[in-house]
Amino acid sequence: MSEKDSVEIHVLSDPCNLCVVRAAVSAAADRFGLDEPARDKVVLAVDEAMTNVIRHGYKQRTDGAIDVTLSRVRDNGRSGIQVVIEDEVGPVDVERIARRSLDEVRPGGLGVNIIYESFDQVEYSPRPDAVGLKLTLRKYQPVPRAKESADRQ
Amino acid sequence: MSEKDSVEIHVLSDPCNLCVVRAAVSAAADRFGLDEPARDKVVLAVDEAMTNVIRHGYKQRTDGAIDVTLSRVRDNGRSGIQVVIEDEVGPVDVERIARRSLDEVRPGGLGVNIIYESFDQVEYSPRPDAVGLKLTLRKYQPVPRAKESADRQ
Amino acid sequence: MIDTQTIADGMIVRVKGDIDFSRSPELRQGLLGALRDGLDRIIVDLAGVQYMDSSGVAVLVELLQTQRKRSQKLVLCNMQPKVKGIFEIARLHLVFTIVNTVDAAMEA
Amino acid sequence: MIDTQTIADGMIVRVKGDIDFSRSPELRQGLLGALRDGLDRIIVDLAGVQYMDSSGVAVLVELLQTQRKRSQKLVLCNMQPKVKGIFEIARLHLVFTIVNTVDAAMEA
Ligand SMILES: Nc1ncnc2c1ncn2[C@@H]1O[C@H](COP(=O)(O)OP(=O)(O)O)[C@@H](O)[C@H]1O
Ligand SMILES: Nc1ncnc2c1ncn2[C@@H]1O[C@H](COP(=O)(O)OP(=O)(O)O)[C@@H](O)[C@H]1O
Repeated sequence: MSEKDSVEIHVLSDPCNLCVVRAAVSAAADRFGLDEPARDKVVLAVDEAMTNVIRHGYKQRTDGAIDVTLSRVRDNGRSGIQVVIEDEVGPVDVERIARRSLDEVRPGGLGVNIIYESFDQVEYSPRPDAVGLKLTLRKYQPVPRAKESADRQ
Repeated sequence: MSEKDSVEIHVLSDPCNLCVVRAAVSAAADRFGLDEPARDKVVLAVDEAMTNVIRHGYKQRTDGAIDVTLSRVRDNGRSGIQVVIEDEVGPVDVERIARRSLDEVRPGGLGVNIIYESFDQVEYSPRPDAVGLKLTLRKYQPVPRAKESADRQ
Repeated sequence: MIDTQTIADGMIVRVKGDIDFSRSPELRQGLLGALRDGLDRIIVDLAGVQYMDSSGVAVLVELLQTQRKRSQKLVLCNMQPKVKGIFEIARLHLVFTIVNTVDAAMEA
Repeated sequence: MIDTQTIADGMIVRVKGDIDFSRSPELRQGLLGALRDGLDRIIVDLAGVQYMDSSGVAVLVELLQTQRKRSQKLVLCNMQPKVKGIFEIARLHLVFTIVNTVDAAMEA
């Protein structure tokens, strides 16, 4: 752990742990400068990503390891949050993780869409030695267009 | 990590991490059945215990490791939360960690009092090989005296 | 997690608590288990739901599809702001009938 | 973190945000730095403080002691429930003058 304001969370793949991770993510996003709408998106998308690890990665086994690391990132003076979610499900084919079109109304297939809609950067990658999946998510606080809207008045 | 609903949190000893740990502790305590007054006490006391690790253990160094493990405990049918806080400050003399009397009004000296007032069980112990301090805290949801108060009406 | 109440042309289902993947299976069982022919109108009152993820939304989509297949109605009401958020991301706010109050849901 | 406003016999200090050990040093600097002789009444308005730990309480105790040494007053007002909790555990709710509103603090 390199950054002094990073937080690492280890849980098992039981859905009952989702609420604790959501609370931690929300508090970290707040500290890293995200406003409430941005925080809500980040919290929902992390929930979706963890749920996918539980459902698709661990096939609903509740004893798999999930590591969530929260840290601050910066980009062009904007502050943001990076969330890294790592599992130990073994080899994964990241090509198969894809968004479906939202035009069709059917249950399921929303999670990956929500993740891409909510975060500015989304990267699925296999972990070294085929240990499992690593998902890296970054979201920056949108710059308030205070100047622009002031100009318009 | 043995229990499927345990949550392990690793942070460095920077006070800016307190808020994230508080949020996680509050959500875990909620899930383990503690009502709001009990949760508030637990959150405050964990904050105090971590602050003590930062101030007295790491002498305000911000790069020391702190591990917080949250898990469910049960006692006589009551559900509760166990919080274990571990540091790597080296040898500690747990005898020196003591409550002061609250009769005297002066700044400081409240933390350990709050920890003992808030939790049902408090145990300070040295970690093996003098790695640091281990603090084990347990708090159970007080049994509602529903029957008794109903009888009184 | 859910309370049901019979009304003239169907029923009102009141859902309580955050709905994530730890609770959506139970919600699914409760909601789909309560279904039967002749429930012309199911009103799902979401006043008590502050948070819902896509696993909860999937249950409601399934319920909608079942009702539609039977030419029966599903109306959602009292949707809280954060829950509205996920319906919007999923572009489902235009697919569901969503109204503010239970009273409006009776007429929808 | 703090806003100050001058009043006839002293000043009002409005504190904002949760006060834990990440912010209490700044609070201490702000509060003690604003101190001077002749501030017969300092009112600390805690309406914006939802949470405080003992490091924040310690700052207020220090402020109380300084004011008392100068025979000047410190009044706390608009204390939120969770903050009241720590004052009670520390048995300091009887030591401080704590009133509900800024208006009451002017008269206390
Ligand atoms: N963590 C993951 N591990 C493996 N496969 C995944 C993961 N996340 C998503 N997928 C794949 O991507 C598909 C789309 O996921 P999603 O949009 O969340 O919808 P759903 O989970 O309802 O199928 C899943 O069906 C699955 O095949
Ligand atoms: N984690 C710790 N490591 C080492 N010493 C501690 C720790 N926690 C408490 N102590 C000792 O116990 C004393 C009382 O702590 P506390 O009641 O929190 O008041 P304060 O921190 O204001 O002194 C401290 O002054 C310190 O000597």
